[in-house]
Amino acid sequence: MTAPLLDIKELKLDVSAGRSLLPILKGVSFQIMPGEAYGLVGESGSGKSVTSLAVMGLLKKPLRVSGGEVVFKGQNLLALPKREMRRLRGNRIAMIFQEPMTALNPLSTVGRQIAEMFVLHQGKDWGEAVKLAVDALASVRVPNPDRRATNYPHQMSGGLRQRVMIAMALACNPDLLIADEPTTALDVTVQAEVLRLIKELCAARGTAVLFISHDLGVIASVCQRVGVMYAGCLVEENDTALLFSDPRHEYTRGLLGALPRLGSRSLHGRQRLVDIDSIIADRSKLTETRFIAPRRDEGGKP
Amino acid sequence: MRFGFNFILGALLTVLVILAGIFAPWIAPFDPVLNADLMNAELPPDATFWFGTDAQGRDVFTRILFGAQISLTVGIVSQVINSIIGCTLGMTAGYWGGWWDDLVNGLTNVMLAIPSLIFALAVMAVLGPGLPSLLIALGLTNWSWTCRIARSSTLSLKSQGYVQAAQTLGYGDLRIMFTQILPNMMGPILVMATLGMGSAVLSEAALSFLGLGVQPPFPSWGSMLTDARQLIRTAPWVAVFPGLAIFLSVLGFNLLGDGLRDRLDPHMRTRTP
Amino acid sequence: MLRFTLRRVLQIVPTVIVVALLIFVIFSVVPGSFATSLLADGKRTADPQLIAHLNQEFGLDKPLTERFVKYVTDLARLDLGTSFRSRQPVIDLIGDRMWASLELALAAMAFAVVVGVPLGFLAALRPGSILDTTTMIGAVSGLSMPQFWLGLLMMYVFALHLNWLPSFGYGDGSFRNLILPAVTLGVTPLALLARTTRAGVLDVLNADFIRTAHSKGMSEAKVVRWHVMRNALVLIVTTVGLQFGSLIGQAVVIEKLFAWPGIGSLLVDSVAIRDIPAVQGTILVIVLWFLVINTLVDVIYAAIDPRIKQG
Amino acid sequence: MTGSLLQVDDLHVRFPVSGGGILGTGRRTLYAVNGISFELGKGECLSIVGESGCGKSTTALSILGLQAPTSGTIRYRGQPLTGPGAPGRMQRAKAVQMVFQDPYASLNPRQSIRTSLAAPLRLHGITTASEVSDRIEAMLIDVGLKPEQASRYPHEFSGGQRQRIGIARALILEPEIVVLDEPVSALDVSIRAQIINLLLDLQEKLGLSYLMISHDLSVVEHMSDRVLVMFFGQVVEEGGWRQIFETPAHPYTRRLIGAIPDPEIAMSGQPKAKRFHDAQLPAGRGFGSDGSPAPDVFAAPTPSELVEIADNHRVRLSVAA
Amino acid sequence: EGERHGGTLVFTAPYGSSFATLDVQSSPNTQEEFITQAIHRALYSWDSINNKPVLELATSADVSEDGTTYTYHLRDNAVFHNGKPLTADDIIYSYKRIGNPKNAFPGASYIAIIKGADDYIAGKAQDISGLKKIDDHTLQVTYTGPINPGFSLMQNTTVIYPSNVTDESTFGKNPIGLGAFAFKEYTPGSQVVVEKFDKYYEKGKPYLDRVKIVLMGEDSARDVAFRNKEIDVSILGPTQYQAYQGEDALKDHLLEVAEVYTRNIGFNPAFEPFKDKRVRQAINYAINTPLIVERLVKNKAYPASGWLPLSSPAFDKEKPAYAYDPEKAKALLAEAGYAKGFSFEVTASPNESWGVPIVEAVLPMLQKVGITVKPKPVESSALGDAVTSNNFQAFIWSNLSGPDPLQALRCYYSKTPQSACNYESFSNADFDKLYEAAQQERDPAKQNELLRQANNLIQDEAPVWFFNYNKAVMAYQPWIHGLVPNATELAIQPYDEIWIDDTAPDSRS
Ligand SMILES: Nc1ncnc2c1ncn2[C@@H]1O[C@H](COP(=O)(O)OP(=O)(O)OP(=O)(O)O)[C@@H](O)[C@H]1O
Ligand SMILES: Nc1ncnc2c1ncn2[C@@H]1O[C@H](COP(=O)(O)OP(=O)(O)OP(=O)(O)O)[C@@H](O)[C@H]1O
Ligand SMILES: [Mg+2]
Ligand SMILES: [Mg+2]
Repeated sequence: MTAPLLDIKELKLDVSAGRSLLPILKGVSFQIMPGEAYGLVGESGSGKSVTSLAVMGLLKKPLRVSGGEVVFKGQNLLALPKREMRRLRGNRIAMIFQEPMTALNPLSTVGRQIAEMFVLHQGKDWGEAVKLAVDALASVRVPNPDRRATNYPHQMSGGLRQRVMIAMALACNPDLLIADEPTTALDVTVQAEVLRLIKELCAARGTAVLFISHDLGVIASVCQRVGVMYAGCLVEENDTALLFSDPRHEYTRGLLGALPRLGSRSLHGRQRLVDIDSIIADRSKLTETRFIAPRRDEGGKP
Repeated sequence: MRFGFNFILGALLTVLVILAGIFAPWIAPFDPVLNADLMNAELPPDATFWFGTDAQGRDVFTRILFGAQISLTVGIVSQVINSIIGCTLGMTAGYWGGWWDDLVNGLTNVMLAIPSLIFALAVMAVLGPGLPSLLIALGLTNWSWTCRIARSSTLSLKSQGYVQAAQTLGYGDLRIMFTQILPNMMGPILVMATLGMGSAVLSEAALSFLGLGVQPPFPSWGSMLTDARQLIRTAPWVAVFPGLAIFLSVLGFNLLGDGLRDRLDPHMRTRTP
Repeated sequence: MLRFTLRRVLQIVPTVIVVALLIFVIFSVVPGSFATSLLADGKRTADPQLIAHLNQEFGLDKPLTERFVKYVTDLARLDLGTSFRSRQPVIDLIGDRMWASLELALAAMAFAVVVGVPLGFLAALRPGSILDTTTMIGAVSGLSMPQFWLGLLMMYVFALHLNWLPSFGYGDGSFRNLILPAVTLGVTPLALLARTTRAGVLDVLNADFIRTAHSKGMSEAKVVRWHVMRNALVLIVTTVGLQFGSLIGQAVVIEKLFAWPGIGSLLVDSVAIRDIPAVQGTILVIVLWFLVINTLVDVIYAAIDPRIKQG
Repeated sequence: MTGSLLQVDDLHVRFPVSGGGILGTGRRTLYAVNGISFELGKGECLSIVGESGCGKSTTALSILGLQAPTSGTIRYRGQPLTGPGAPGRMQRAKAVQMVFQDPYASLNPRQSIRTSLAAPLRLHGITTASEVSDRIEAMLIDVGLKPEQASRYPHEFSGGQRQRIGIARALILEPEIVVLDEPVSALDVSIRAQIINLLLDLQEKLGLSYLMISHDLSVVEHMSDRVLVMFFGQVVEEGGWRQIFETPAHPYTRRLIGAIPDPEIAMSGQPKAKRFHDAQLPAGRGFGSDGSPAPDVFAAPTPSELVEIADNHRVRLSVAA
Repeated sequence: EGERHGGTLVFTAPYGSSFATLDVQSSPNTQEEFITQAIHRALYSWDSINNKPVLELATSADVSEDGTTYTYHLRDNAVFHNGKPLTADDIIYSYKRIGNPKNAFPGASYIAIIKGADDYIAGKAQDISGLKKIDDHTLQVTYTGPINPGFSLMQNTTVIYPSNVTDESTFGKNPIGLGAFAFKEYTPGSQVVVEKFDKYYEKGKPYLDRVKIVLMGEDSARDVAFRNKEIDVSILGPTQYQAYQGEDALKDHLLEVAEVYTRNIGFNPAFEPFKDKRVRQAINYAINTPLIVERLVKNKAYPASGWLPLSSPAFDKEKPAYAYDPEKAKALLAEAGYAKGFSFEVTASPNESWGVPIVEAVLPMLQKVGITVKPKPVESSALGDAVTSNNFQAFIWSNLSGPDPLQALRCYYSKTPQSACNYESFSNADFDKLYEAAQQERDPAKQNELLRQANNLIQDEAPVWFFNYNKAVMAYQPWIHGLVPNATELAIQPYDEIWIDDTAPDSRS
């Protein structure tokens, strides 16, 4: 069995509110294998985003890691000096965010914002970096990349902006791409294109993906393995197909039943949707049981 | 901690001014106007005259207490006028849009372009010195910022579901403005008004300096300070206490306003001067 | 860009027209007249003939409508009229004083920018630090002090006690004379700038794209240089513009106190003696100045922020 | 279908947009809605789908009277809701109500739930205190809330509960038609089902007609009787839910449905077989556009018409190039 | 006594923050007198020592029998700054310019004492018939009556300009006069610099090389500047007067003079209570004037006993002022039917010496006799308007009451219109008789006696509350010499008499 690319061990996170500490993550562990696409689902506020930010080392003030390890390629990121961490960030671990509009600097051309990656991590000068940025834009299939590179974010549509984010994230061929709800703000048709892009590019480059979403459909179409989070705990983890066909945790089951599935009405007629609260007796007990399925050896390709 | 130290300090100072103003007639040891005995002129602070006496032999402490009434009146009334004008124009402009909006915008731009002190100066020149003119002058001067805030708040509130819901439920425009929009933009307006109270007190002082403020015998802090500036070497207490009163009360209003802003509308920080 | 600039410049026109009308209306009902104001100092006895004569000469005996028509037609020819008091064209009076005003405004603004912006910036980068707290307390205090009071204190401290600087006046236009009034005048914009810069930088620092920048592995210094500065600049420029634009008007008190020969004191003096053409002309120039500065700011703004030109 | 309750006929909405010209006073026209016609029957749920900015909300707002249409007529039970003889807000309020997308923005944070619900009743002449509170109580129970919660303020409720309150407010005047603009898209996945169930229950219980706007095609499929597919201000396809989801004719509709990520893929390991069969197009006709490249919103759309290709299944065709 | 040549005097003009124009003939403002003194000369000038006008540009004048025609023998050594020697033409030119109907110059009313000037000013004549050039240095002037023309022809608005300047508009920017100093430069709103004129007609004068007249209106700022030795003279307000008196370094360099202004509260007889003389007297008794002068005005004034000031030749030293006697005041009020008192408004400007602060001080005193006083604040510029339009119950003001007593008492002559200077609409047959007699009287001693009686009559009638006669105080740096106590206006000093000794700091030498 190959060593995991990212190994999160018993990650604990607190937020200090006044004098009291509020736990946000209560010991989350999971691994991502090289080249694997790993999905995190869960309801709002369950701690998906903070997990990803912890990996990036981007947690801000009231939040702080209170225990556990984030091992990336054998190094514990949490113990890494700032400078080392900066060298990894963007270069080996890259991230794309939900709102491509606000995640890009409105006053800077997209070309420059991509070029920054080459300047920062490959020591290129600006001229060269901008040329590389055009190539990067081309690689995410932006038409007219050289003209687009001189555009400002507001001159682009949401889909294009998200492509820019992807180009930026993948500029240095990172080992791990973290995507936090990258398509929530997009139209379905655009979403489909962006998802396809992420899938294909990462597969081609062997980049592992940590994909966060609360849309099970999206997760299913991208990821090989899925973790379900609830209230700061990873309550179930399994290969995607197994998770969908045989959800074992109450919450996962509720989640799957709660959504109408395309085509099911024509097959089975209109069926009443599952009301999570009606099948779960006591929400506070949800985190008491966890189902973490062992990995199958081959890992699989996205 | 929900309120910072600054906010609490601001609130304390403001409450102090308010208490001083309200209870002046009871706690002041003397009459602010009639208790003038030239034999007592310019006495330094002592057990009888806590803050000393002024050139007319009046108790400075008493006059500071009564001055709080004037300053509060100036601050509150001018800001109420400001807010009423600003809110009415801003809210209707934002809500109805169209030519009315253009008109209000134009007017706002005009008012912004005339520096407020100069506009107040002009209005005071027309109305003559005195408290009522001052209230009108300051009330007419600074509504443009309030108007802008009210307008932009209205614009954003207008697209909120509950305003649209009110429309579909059959509410009339005025009812919507008063029950749905106004209460929800009171936060920023309150902040503006609180900060405005500080600048109104300062404007009163500046206009006093230019000979156009609240006129004696009303003990306004601005005119006390203006009159006392000659005495700063010989009888510093006559100048120092009104100066401190202005400084502390304006500081109070400002800190309170800042605190409210951070609480009510953190994004306003960058929207107003 | 050119089109944007042109558009903003043309938008000044209606505002100026409305302001002109507004001040005409205000000063047509102002009590007292130039002729009777001459009696103000009690140093002469009233002379009804002279008063009538002066009123006649300045056309104050004419009906309001006639005066209005003259005012408007003169304005249309860019003629601000003739000062009652000095019998010179108002435009000359203003011209004589403009430089002193500009000098004072520029110096005050330079002081405010040079001190206020870096302080605000540093305060924002270390929120909660001692520097931040003292800067912000200082800023609120600066905003809470009557200007003439502050000026008087400065005068006593720096001119009288320390004897470092001349206390008043324009002197021979030397820089030393400029320092005290400029610093006093600069305190308010300084405080505002420090506060807005801090708030603006904090806002930028909290923006999503800063998180993106950090996620690229950028150092704090580079984030500030590459992404924070320019974005915060937009807000700083706006504040600088608003302040700079109104500074000439705000300088009234300072000019009186320090006997500074700017157009602010020209205005106050003219109001005091009801030299209406001079009052109207001065206010118009002050307003025009404000509008020009703010137009300039808008143009700079548009140059910094590509989103503006389009909207 | 028991006769149509609402008829929309050739609705056009255009927005004058400023910009352009030396002074920036030049006006351009944004063609937001271009000739939409449909009928909504009693007890029916009609959904409008389409991408962002295609004019769904504008259509809904026109029906609610919040947006004056540029031309076209809207009739409620045969009575025009637009034009000179249109009823005022008060009368309209009893006919059409709306549930908003964002449960956080749709309740006045400064009014208690009771106030929010009582004010419209009072406005509409129900003034006796007991009747008002009775109706509020009944309504709250209907939407699954406890009557004693009425004195609370919106911030004390979760998103799902707020959406229930929003629904209660829409129903308190007993309208026949309810416009649902993305009723569940802002809600967390786990509570969407509750709201969808609630809406379906209420429809059945009260005989409501829904006009639903949604991006989420699986929700649309689940709830609708009929579906309108909109594209840049026009209806490109219209039909019963089965027709649209099983035999979509317009390429845009197909793209839309095809783009929906489906968990089935994960289970079967295969993309779902496309069950769409090509529709028979009349000779000389072709589809105007499949959605790419996006047309210009500032230009009037090229002429085309809706052609009925099956019973009540229409698709937009233009003269083939 | 050791006059020394050279140096720079930094003089302050304390009354405002700008000069309106350098064309002093056209300016009705006091402020411009500061430049006039340096640059210009008029036919007469004021002798501050003897308190009377004296010939300036003429060495002598022959007066005709009836006292109306003066033949002036002009100085033959007076030269304008542009090199033109003074001739009779310059005087005729100047007076015609001042009276020119197109100009509306304030000096026109002074010129009006010359025969035929009326017609000229009204535009009915081409020339002023009373002006006749005999030769270059002899000028004959006929006046409308047997008056002393000095008071009118010494004004800054009646100074003499050269007749050879073609573009009159240059006077406003580049004044040319006969004075001891020639104009050097003007920074609008800030200062005027003048330099020694070598060809000045008085030999050995001026002493100074240069005078900087700086504008400083704000008292407290002037105080700092004076202490900081940035300026050489400063006019003091009451507070500073008191302070300077108490400081060893400063107290020996104060110049005091009783100026010819009477501060007063004028009563409008149209206001019912003021119709009664007893009420007006009661007010005079009820106010402790000496106390106000001592404590509030800090002795920078002399309590007034009547209208004419101390320095007036018609002042009666024997006549006592109203005593502070509240009981008597109450009694008088009761007699007049105001035992319960009444209330009135005093229209007042913000002036510290004769404005609202004085009303504030009066207020508690009158309250004690049952009279309620309300200050009605107006701007300085609106005060004149309110008073001359007779729109007041009472006003507080400072009024010119000298140096010519005949001129000063004209304000109580019933034929003087209210809007001119009979602000209290004073009308008293006895007074009129005395006044008319004084007008006719040619013997100065007898005239003064008549005027003294008239003045005492006014004191008894009490049309005003007699407050004080101003004491003007000027502080000067120890190295300054040659200042004179000018009772018409202390701040106006003859710059050509002033010199600086060698203790002056470098910046002045
Ligand atoms: N800066 C912060 N201060 C305090 N609490 C925070 C902060 N950021 C996040 N939290 C809390 O941490 C928890 C997890 O937040 P997180 O953003 O990771 O949720 P999420 O699973 O990403 O939700 P969503 O699906 O809405 O994005 C939430 O309860 C949130 O309230
Ligand atoms: N008040 C308005 N002024 C100008 N343009 C408008 C206005 N309202 C809507 N539009 C424009 O009309 C078009 C249709 O808008 P509409 O809100 O109906 O779209 P939508 O289909 O509801 O989109 P979404 O799914 O994003 O809600 C858009 O291009 C929009 O920009
Ligand atoms: Mg998240
Ligand atoms: Mg919409």
